[in-house]
This record gives sequence, C-alpha cells and structure tokens, in this order.
Amino acid sequence: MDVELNHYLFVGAVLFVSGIVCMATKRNAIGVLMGVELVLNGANVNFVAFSRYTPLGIDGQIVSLFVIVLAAAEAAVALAIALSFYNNHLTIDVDRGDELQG
Amino acid sequence: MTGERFLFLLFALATCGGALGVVISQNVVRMAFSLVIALGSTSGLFFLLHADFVAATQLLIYVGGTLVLLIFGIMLTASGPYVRIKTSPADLFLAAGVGFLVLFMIVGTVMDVDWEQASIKLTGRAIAEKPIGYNELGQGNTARTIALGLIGSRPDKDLGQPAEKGLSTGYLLPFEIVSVHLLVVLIGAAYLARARRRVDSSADS
Amino acid sequence: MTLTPEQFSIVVLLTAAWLLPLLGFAIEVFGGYWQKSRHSKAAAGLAVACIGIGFVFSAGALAIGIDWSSLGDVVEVGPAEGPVPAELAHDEHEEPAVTLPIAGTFYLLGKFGSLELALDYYIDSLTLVMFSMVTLVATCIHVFALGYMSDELTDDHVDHQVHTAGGGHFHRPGRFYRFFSFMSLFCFSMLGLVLAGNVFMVFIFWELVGICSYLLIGFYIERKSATNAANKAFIVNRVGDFGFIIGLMIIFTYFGTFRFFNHEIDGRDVPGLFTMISRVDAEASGGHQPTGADNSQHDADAHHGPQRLDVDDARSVVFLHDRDGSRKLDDAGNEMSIPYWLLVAAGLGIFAGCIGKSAQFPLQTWLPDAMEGPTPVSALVHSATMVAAGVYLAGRFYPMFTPEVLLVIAYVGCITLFLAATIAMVATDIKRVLAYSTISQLGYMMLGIGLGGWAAGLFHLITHAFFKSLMFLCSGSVIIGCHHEQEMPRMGGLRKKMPITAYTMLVGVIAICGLAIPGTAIAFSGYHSKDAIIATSLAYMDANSVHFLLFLVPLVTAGMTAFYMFRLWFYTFAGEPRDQELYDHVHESPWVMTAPLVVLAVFAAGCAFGGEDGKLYRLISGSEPPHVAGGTVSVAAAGAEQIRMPSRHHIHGEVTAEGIPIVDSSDLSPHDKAGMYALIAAVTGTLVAYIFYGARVLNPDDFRRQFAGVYTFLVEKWRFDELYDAIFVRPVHVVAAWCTTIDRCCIDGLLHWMTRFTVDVSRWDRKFDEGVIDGLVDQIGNVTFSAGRWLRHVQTGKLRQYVMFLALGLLALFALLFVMFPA
Amino acid sequence: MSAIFAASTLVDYFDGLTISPFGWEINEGWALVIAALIHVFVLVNVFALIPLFFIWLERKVSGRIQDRLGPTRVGGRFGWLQGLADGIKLIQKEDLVPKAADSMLFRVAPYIACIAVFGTFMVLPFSDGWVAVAADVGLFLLVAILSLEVLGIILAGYCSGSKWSLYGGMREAAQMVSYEIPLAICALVPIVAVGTLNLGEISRMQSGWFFSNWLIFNNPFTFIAFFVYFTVATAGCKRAPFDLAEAESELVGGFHTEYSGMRWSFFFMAEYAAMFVVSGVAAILFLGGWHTGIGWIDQAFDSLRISAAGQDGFVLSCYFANVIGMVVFVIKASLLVFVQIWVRWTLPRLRIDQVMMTCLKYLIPISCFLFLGAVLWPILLLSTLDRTTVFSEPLGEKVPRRQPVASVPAPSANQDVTHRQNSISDRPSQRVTAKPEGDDRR
Repeated sequence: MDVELNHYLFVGAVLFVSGIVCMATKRNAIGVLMGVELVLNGANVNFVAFSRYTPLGIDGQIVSLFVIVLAAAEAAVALAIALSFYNNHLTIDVDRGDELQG
Repeated sequence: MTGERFLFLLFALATCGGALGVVISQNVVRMAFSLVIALGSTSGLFFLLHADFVAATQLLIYVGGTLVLLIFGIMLTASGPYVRIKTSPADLFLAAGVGFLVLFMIVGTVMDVDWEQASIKLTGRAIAEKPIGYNELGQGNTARTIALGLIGSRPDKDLGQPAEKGLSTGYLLPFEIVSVHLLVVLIGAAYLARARRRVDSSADS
Repeated sequence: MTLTPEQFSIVVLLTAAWLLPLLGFAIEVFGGYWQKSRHSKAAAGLAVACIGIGFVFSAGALAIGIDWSSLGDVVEVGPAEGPVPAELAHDEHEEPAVTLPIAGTFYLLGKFGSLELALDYYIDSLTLVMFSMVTLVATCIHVFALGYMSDELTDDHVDHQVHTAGGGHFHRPGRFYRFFSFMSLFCFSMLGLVLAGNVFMVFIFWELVGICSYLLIGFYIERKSATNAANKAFIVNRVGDFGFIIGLMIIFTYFGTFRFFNHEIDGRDVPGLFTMISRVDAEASGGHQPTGADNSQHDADAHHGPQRLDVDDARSVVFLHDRDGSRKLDDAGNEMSIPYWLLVAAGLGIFAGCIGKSAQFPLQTWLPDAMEGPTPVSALVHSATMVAAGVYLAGRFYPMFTPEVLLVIAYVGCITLFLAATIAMVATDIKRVLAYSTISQLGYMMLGIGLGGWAAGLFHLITHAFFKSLMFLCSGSVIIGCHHEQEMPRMGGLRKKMPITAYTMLVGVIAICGLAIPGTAIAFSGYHSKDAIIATSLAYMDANSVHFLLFLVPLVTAGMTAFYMFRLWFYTFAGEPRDQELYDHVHESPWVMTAPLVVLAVFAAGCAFGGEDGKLYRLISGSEPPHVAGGTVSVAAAGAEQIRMPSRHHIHGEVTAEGIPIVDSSDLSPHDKAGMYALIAAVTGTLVAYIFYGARVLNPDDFRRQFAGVYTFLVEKWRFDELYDAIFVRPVHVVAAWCTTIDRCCIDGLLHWMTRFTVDVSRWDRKFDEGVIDGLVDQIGNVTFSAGRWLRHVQTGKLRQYVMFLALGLLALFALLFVMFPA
Repeated sequence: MSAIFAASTLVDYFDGLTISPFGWEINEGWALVIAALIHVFVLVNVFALIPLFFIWLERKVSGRIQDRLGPTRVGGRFGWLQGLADGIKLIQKEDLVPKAADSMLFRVAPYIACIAVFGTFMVLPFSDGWVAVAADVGLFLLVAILSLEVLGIILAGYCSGSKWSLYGGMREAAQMVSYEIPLAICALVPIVAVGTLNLGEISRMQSGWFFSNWLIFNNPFTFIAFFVYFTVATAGCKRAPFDLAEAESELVGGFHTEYSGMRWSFFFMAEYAAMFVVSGVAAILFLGGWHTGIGWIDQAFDSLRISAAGQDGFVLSCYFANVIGMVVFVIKASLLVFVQIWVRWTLPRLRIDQVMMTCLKYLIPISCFLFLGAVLWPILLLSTLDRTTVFSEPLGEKVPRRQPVASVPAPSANQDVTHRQNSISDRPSQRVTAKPEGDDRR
C-alpha cells in the first residue's frame, strides 16, 4: 500500500483529539496553551495533506502558513495573559481564575 | 516498503507519540519536550508532503519561536522547580472518554468520505492529476508559488488557462491583515505582560 | 445689454448714491447702541455725509446723462413746421450723450419657472431728476435736522407732551442717532424705489418706505397720539397695498414678467411690460406699426394722430406686443393677450397703491395725523418724497393705464385737491395746514397725470417737493422758535423776530400759490407746474366736454390754495403778536437750520425757470411715454362715450381737439388761457387772504359764526374719520366682540371639554400602563433574570469544562449531521 | 569512493548494482537507504572533525593573542592532536546526573543541541552540488534548524536543577529569541538581490570577479549587512562578547554548569560546528561561496562542470573542480571562524542588558533599514542607470540555469535553458533521492 490522504488525516485527527484532551485536562495554563497548539497543528496537517492529494493546489499550504503565523500571535498573547494571570494569582492554575463565575 | 512509506510511519508515530506525551505527562517541561517532538515530526510530515516552505516555517516559528517562548513562560511562571498541578482522575476519565468519542467520529467520517468523488465534485478534476508544485519535476519547490500567491497573483492556477477564464484571486489582503495583526498582537502582548503591582496572596484565596 | 462707459459710470454713480445711506444706516444702528455717551453727533455727521455724497454722485450722473446743449435752446412754437415741440420732445434723443433709458440687473434673487425676481435698475431722465431732487432735499433736511433734533443730544430728555402718573413729565435718554439711522434707512428705500427696474422691486421698496414712515411717525413713541398716527398710516397704506398686490398678480399672470425693460431670460428675448403694452395708431385697425415702448427706437410718424391700445374689439382683449412690434406669441404659438377689463383692474389696483401712499381720496386721512412725527420727517417723508412716490409710480406705470383708469385717476385727484384745500382753509395747526396743502397738491399731480399731462404732473411733483419741503422746514424753525407751539392763532408778527425764516417761507408761499407777473415768464416754480396742469385740464375739457368739472374744480382750488397759504403766512409772521409772552421768547434759529432754508428757497424759486421750455420740463418730458405727446383715444366700449386724451399740440394750440391743425393762432391757445385763469384765481385768493388776515379789515370770526355748519364740517375734516369709524372701525369692533364671545363659549368650551376628556383618558391609560404593560415588562425582566440565575451555574469559570462543552457540542453536531444526512 | 561526494551519482551508482556473491539486485529503495547511510557517515565525520580542528585552533590563537604558546605537546610541533586528546579524556569521564535534575531531559538536552546543529550540515553546500539536501528553501531551512539548538541549551539550563543553569538558560532563551530576528533579516538582504533561497543557486550566481560578482559588493546595503550579519551570528553562537549564557565570571558555567564528560563536550561540538555553519552561510551569502573570486579561474571551473553536465557517473574533471571549490569554501568559512575567535579573545564581555539593548535597539532597526534599502536599491538603479546592478550583468541573466519546471512559474520564462549548470536539486531523479535523506537526518 502507498501512503494515502487518509493516513495523514488520521495523524491530524490524533493531534486534534490529543490537543482537545490536553486542553480539557491540564490545569496549567501553559499546558492548555500547548493543547491549543496541538489542535492547530492537527488542522495544519489536514490542510497540507489536502493540498497535496487533491487538485485544490497550493491554497492549503498558504492557509496553513496563515494558521502558523496566527498561532504564533495567539501564543504570544496567551503567554502574556498567563503571565499577568500569574502576577495576579501567584499561580498558573486556570481553575483558580474563576472569579467571574456565575 | 518504499522510503516514503517508511519515513511516513516514522514521523507519524513520532507525532502521535509526542502528542500523547503532551497529554499524559504531568510535568510541564516534559510536556514542552514532547510537544517539540510532535511539532518537529509534523514538519517532517510536511516535508513528506512536498511542502518544504511550510515545513521550514513550522520549524522556525513553532519549534524555534513559539516553543522557546513557551518554555520561557514556564520558567517565568514556575513557582517551584518542576511544578506539577494534579488533575482529578474523574476529569481525566471524562476527557479521555470524550476524546475517544471525537477521535472515533472523525476517523469514521474520514473513512466514509470517498475523496475521488469529493475532489471531482469540488474541482471537476480527478485526484490522480496532481496540482502544480507536486509534479515529479518540481517536487516541494513551492516557495515561489506561495510567495506569488501571497502577493496576490496565481500563476499556478492561471498559467496555461484560457484568457477569458480571468485571473484567480490571491491572498494579498489576508497577508496584509495578518501582518498588521501580528504588529498589534506584539504590542498588546508587551502591554499585557508588563510588570504590574502584585496583589498580595491573601487577596485571591 | 452692454453698457457704454458713460452709461456704466451713471449706473455706478447712482448705485453708490443708493447704497451709501444703507451703509450709514448699518453703522448708525449698530454703532449707535455701542456708543457710550448720547452727546456725540457722529451719527448725524455720518448720515449727512452719506446723503450729501449721494447728492454729489447723482448730480454727477445727471450731468453725464443729459445732453444739456440740446436742452438749452428755446423753441419758437410755430404750427407751420408741424408739431415742432413734439420733435423737440425727442430731439434730445436724436444724438444723446447717453442713450436712455439704461436698464439692467444688479442681482438675481431667484428664478421661478419663467419668472425672474431680481434687483433691476431702470434709469431714464426722470430717474436722474428724481435722484437729484431726493438727494438734494434730503441733504438739506438732514442738515436742518442737525439743529432741530439737537435737544435729543442728552442722556435725560424731557418730553413735555407725555405726562406720567406722577403728574411729572416723561424722562428718557435722547434718540439722536436713532432718528438719523431711520432717516438714512428711508433715503435708501426711497432711492431704491426710484431706481427700481421691475414691479416686484418697486413693491419691496414701497413697503420699506412704508416701514420707515411708520418708524418716523412713531418716533415719539411714548405719545399716544404718535403711536396712533403711526398705526393709522400703516394700516391705511395696507389697504392701498392690497390693491397693489392684486395688480401685481394680474400683471404676473398675463405678462409673465415684472420687468419694465426688454431683457433676456436664458437666451430667449423677453419684452418688458412697456413694450408688450405699446400702442398702435388710432386709425390703424390691426397691430401694425406700433410705437416701440422704449424711447431709444420710435419713429416720428407715431406722433401724428392719436393712438390707442391694440384691442380686438370683438373679444375686447388687448394684444401683447413683441420687441419688433409684432404681436407676441406664446410657446403654443397663438397670440398672447389680456382681457381688457383685467387690464383695467390691474391699473386700478396699482393706482389703489398710489392712493394709499400719496394720501388721495378716500385714503387721505392718515397724512395729517402723520404730522405727529418730527418736522424734518414731515418735510422729507410726508411732503417731498414718500407721498410723491405714489405719483411717481403712477407716472412710471402710465403706459399700463387704459383711458378709463386715467379718468378715475383724474377724478380722484380732483376730489382730493378740492377737499384737502377746503380743510386747509380752516385748519389752525401750522403743520396741519401744510399737510392738507400737500394732499391737495398731490391731488393736482394725480389730476395732471390722469388728464394725460404726464410731464406736467411729474413737473409739479418736482417743484412741489422743493417748495413744500422748504415750507415745512420753515414751520419747523418756527416751532423751534416758539418752543414747540404749533397753533397759529397764538403766533403773529414773528417777521421781526425771525426774518430769514419769514422771507424764505414767503418765497415758498408765492411759489405754491403760483403768483407771477402777467405777460412775462418771470415766476416761481409753482406757477409753471400748476399752470401746465391746468392747461392740460382745459384742453381735456374741450376735447371731451362732459368732464368740465375736471377744469373748474382745480381752477377754483388754485384760488383757495393761495388763500390758505397766505392766511398761514399772515397768521404767523405778519401783524402784531397775539401772545406776548410767547412772542418774547421767540428767537431766530441757528444758521445750521436757516442755511438749508435759503438753499431750498433758491431752488423753490428757480428750479422751474423757463417753464415748459425750461430745462427741468424738458428733462422730465424726455422720458415721457411715446404715445402721450400724440394724445390717445380710448377704445369705444359699447355705449360709453369715447375718451380722447389731448395731444400736446392741442394743449399748445396748434391743433383743435379733433386734431385738425390750426393755421392762424389768432386766439389764445389753451395753455395761455389756462395760465391767465390760474393767475387770476391765485391773485383773488391772495387778496382775500390779505383782507382777512393781513390787513384785518374783516374779522374771520364773523364768517365763522355765519357759516358755523360748514365751518364745523370742515374743521371736522368732512367727518371722514367719523365716517370710517362708523363704516369700518365700529363694525369691526362689533364683529370682534362677537368673535370673542364665540371663542369664549364654543371654542374654549370645546377645548375645556376635550382637555377634561383627555385627562380622563390618560387616567385610564395610566392604569393600563401600570397594570398591563409595566406588568408585562416586569414579567419579562423577571423571567430573564431567573433564567440567567439558573443558567449562570453553567458558567463555572472553569476553562476545562468549557473545552469539554466544546467537544461535546462538536460531537452533538456531527451526530445530528449523521442522523439527518445518512451517507 | 570518490564518487560518493558527488551525490548526484550515488543512487544511480547503487541502483541496479548486483552484488555478485549473493546475486540479488539492489532496487531503488535500498539504493536510497545505502546512499543515505553513506551520506550520514561522511557528514558525521565532517561534523566531528570540524570542532576538533577549531578547538585546537582556538587554543592556539588564544595562546598567541595572550602571548603564550598554546598546546604544543600532543602530536607534532603544533600540538595539532590536542583536540583528539581532549575528546578521549572527556569520553573517559564519568557521566554525572544531579539529583535535583530532571534526569531524562538532562540527558536528552545535549543531543538536541548537537543534532540541531548537525542538521544544518545537510543543507549546507560544500561545493557545487555537494549538498545532502538541496532544498529550494535551503537558507530558510538552515536558519530554522539552527534555531532548534537553543532548545537544547534551554532544556539543559532548566533541567539541571541549578540556579546558575537556570539563569544561563533564561539568558540564552532571551538572547536567542531576540537575535534570531536580525539574523533572519540580514540573511534576507542578499536574498533580495539574488531572488532565491537556494544556497546552491545563491553561490552559483557569484562566480566571476569578486568585486563585481560577490554579493557583499552588490550594493552598499549588502556590504553593511555582511558585518551586521557577522555580529549577529557571533551572538547567535553565544560567542564572546555575547556569551552571557556561560558567563564564567557571573554564573559558574552557565547552562552547562552541571554537565561533565561527553555530554558536556557535545555542547561544545555544537557550538564550534555552529560557528562553522554561520561562517559558511556568511561565505555563501556574501563572499561568493566556493568561488575563488578570480574571474578566469571560476570560468574555467564552471566550464569543467558544464562538460560534466549531462553524463552520469563519475567525471574526474567535474570532481576536481568541486574539490577545489570545497577547499575554497572551507578556507573562507575557517577565516571567518578565525575572526570570531580573534574577536572573542580581544573584546571584553558585555552585560546582559547591554546585549539585549544592542539587539533590540540597534541591530534590529539597522537590519530593517538595510532590508528596506536593499529592496529600494534596484528600483533606484533601474530609474537612473536602466539596470538593476552596478557592476555585474543584471542578475536576471544569472537566474538559476535549469529546465523550466512548473514549480517556478513566473521566472522560469526568462531562464537561459541552454547554459545548463545543474545542481542535484535541479535533476528530478536525484531530487527524489536527496529528499528523504534530508528528512532522514532529523
């Protein structure tokens, strides 16, 4: 058998799901951030795979580039938020950040 | 067992392993490490997909930039060495269950779809014919194409097309928007992260 | 039209002369309130400067605009070479220095369809003369006012005629600058009225002078009488203006333009009013060979034989003419015309405006009361200029008047002059005498115009302006000298105390009476002008003998004029003082007041020098409508007698009333006869006056007792005020009372009921609001609130839970997808 | 043996080769694996030898600069085996892991640093066509891989469980993250001039007289950019005066305080290899790559290569030319490394805040200005001289000589097809082989 589109999609799915689970389980803000990165990467894998295996062409790569760049931006902001969170709570545990709960 | 398949298996396993490592590990630094592995092998996958530019970008920005930033953040926010914040087992099980459900769903969906039909329905072309940049000659040399696409011209789509078909659209506007967005984000991050007066610990617990 | 340099300079000069007073007014009004002390004569100086410079400008314009050489030569009247004066009448237009009239547009106010509302100018020799006259008289009067109003130069002016509740007199700050600002505004309006190039603009300034007169009459606003007089003047004028507006509407409807002169509207030639209504030869049946309206182009033949309106007798409509004289076609292509009776109505309407403005019968009652204003105002506004504006307008509109209208004008003038003269004979207030004489003289002017003596009427307008303003100023000087005493019976013998005033006054009196040395042309201005009018009336009488009254009444009135004027003079200046202690305080006025008297006296005496061969008359007749000189014939309306306007040749005795030339001028021409009659009448009146008041041979009180009825009737001014009171005012009061009662009972009641109803309704409404709507809103609020309260437990603030929700939502979505679209 | 360097022919060499004793034939896949292994072998040797040489060189140079002799004993007069001796000693040393350390990461960190630097060797062309992965985005890829080294440093610093290491790691992290920006921008300045990221093409465009053809002299901005790049690269290799991560005077040993023995030496292998890599990149980007800079010599070698083009297998003349080219390239890179050493022993160390300020307040703005200038320069020339360069023929003439492949849409139109001067990347068949090897190393 030769490598097919589906294989890449499976990898992307695994990345995606583990990212979600990571977000759902980690209490460390940075961990949550990592989960986000994982999810984005799962999406990226799909994009590039599609642009490779379907006649859609280069657009998939360009979109994945945008995703990467925005992920970097998101990481910067999220990290800044995490830092100020840490400044205010002396901890990085996101479960402590529930002052606004109903 | 061609080289490509071998390498794919290698990178795919590394990626999945790294991802799972991120999920399972309780130590933030270990998580970061396994994330490095996951993302690095993801860029390896990109190489396999003949997307050199994306792969390099992935390496440079993600592994070289974002992750270093993350580890930096970890260092800054570590109240003790190797902080571990335990998660309740209930959460873990619940999350795992949901995760498996989602995984199952996605895989099922992927299996269901017939990509041949989908691609013909979408583009009117069969999957067999590869888009430009993926033919045997110019494998992976997509840098120029991407660059041209980013500045708004699409020779990969338009070359050799009948003139009356018109020109296809590029990505100049998103490119500009993203650039400005990056600038804004950096300024905003600097503003957020600037040193503030700490609230005393009695206040927040 | 493109202007030659002379024309342009004339326009510029007149415009400057027109706008300068406005500038002055603006500065005085705004500066006046800023200036701290009320002692400064700055405002007066400004006003005098403005109007003076204006006079210089308009005099310059006159000098440029008129070809004096052709005016100068004296004409020997000989029937041999046809109608010579007629030739001369437009001789000055053969090679004129400047082609008059000059007409054009200053500024386009607005454009409604084909109608253009604009600030136009229409300058012919009449305009030039009027400008010079107005500015000159106004200058003199301004200077005079410097002295007359000087007691206003104080912060605490005591008005002796207003009594406060405390029995004391009324104290107020002086209003020197305000007076002069009003005067400036009036000058601006009057000049604008003279300059106006279209009826609309005329109407605007017409109303403006009305406002100024209102303000000036009511200058001593604390005096009840003054305010009443102001209101009266204003309201009475409104009556006239009502007719004026009707006339305007008719003109706009049928002529489609307000302009006097030919002009262009977006490329299309539009003939002016006068061109449209131009006459045709009486013999000519169709509309051929009409005489162009504007004097610049019309042929000499037009002056043979009388002329008539271009009327289709069958349909009795008047055809409008185009520039080239052919009948004007409207866009549909058929000939434009106006029904004859509507033309008559338009003429009457316009004339109604004139009646109101120049206080003709039956609207004459406002003018005597207007004497409540300061004397300079009476001199400028109510004798020289504004009231003359009515006559001026009638002259301007002369071409629009059908013979019937002219007849009406003539009769109105006739009645007015007689009636005013009779009242003047018994009036004792010095200013009122002058006021009534003004009315009567205006009557003369109207009569002249109505009889076809166009030039004669306006001639008299000019001369009268001079001597009447002179006399008013003299009376003002007397009043000042007598410390605001206006009753003649308390004066007398002032000749010795104030000689300059007395003798300048005498000049004026002689001028208005029209005394002259028989056989010679030596006479004051009044003689020539009145003589011209009476001559016209004589000619008119033997042209159509039905209207003989139009000759007799003016003749008799000439005598009465002489009588009451000399009565006034003798009363005031001659004989022994009747009130010694008043006499002791009399003093001659300062030079600032006497100088204008002298100037005006000179003009009153000599402005009409040479009579109808003089320059002034030529100037005026230069802009005479072309069909006047040849005489006109009314269209023979069915049954009515035909009215024939006398031609100038007839007046001067070259042709008979039927237009047949008289070869041998053995007997006197109507002109010379009229001159003699008028002179005889004047001398008679003078003698009578001398007998009664000068020599005091006879005692007027005996006659008073003898003719008590007539006397009281005259003293009560023919009971006109009572009449109007009975006819108009009381009914109005009654109606008003009715209206108030109706208001009180019905409308107020209805309103009260409605309010009560509303209150009840709103009371119910309030209940509804509070009960239902508010309840509903509260319910919604509560529901939302409780829902939120219940839902807020969902928002745990736990990030990871949200992620779980996300994932579950994703699952649910896909599950839905699979259920709905099974692969 | 010789043909191994010419990777162009390697796979063809093994493909279809029959090993006589067993009599089975090597198919394409196995040939690929074998070729890959050979490449690994060669590159690992190069990677191992270069640091040995430079460590020795540094000792000698520092000795000379400090008026000492430096190593003299081991091997010959110049002690040129000193490096080897050190290596052996380090291998013998005990491998310690502190109790406070996170043992797994502590062990892994040196390898990460080492592998990262080693990865860059695969995209670094030593001579025309002598490159493991002639990626189209070679330079970009190289910078990307090089940026991975810092991960190892940071992990090492953080996981040693020592405050000195932690400080070192944090300093390293801050320094690297900020210095990568000017590094990339300065590398882009010559890229703007030549219009390709492919290192092979870049240096191929600089054949001919050095003054007219080397990119450093291409325009004033590239000239400045060279020095800025060199400074930034020095900082990137955390060399003095920017070596705050291992500032002995403040932090005992910086990030490698807790390390000993072989793991410790890995860091230094990585460091010296990195020095060589950045110097090599400088040589390719600015100093004409493997070209001597003397016009007629370069033309001669180019013509040799042209003659080799087309025919497969081992061509002696082409091989000779490539060997000369490699020597020239290594000499250029080594000179630059020598300059780095020289600087280290000459200049005092900056303070950390000074280091950051130098980067953020000066180097980044300067490099941005240079980039802008480099973009505007050709436009200026075009509007004044009607050409885009001052000395050499317009770069449009020199744009990669290759068959017009669809992957290069716009420029491929004006390419000079006849003048075929190929690299591996341009030959489709070898591109296939070279590609997986590239990934193999990571």
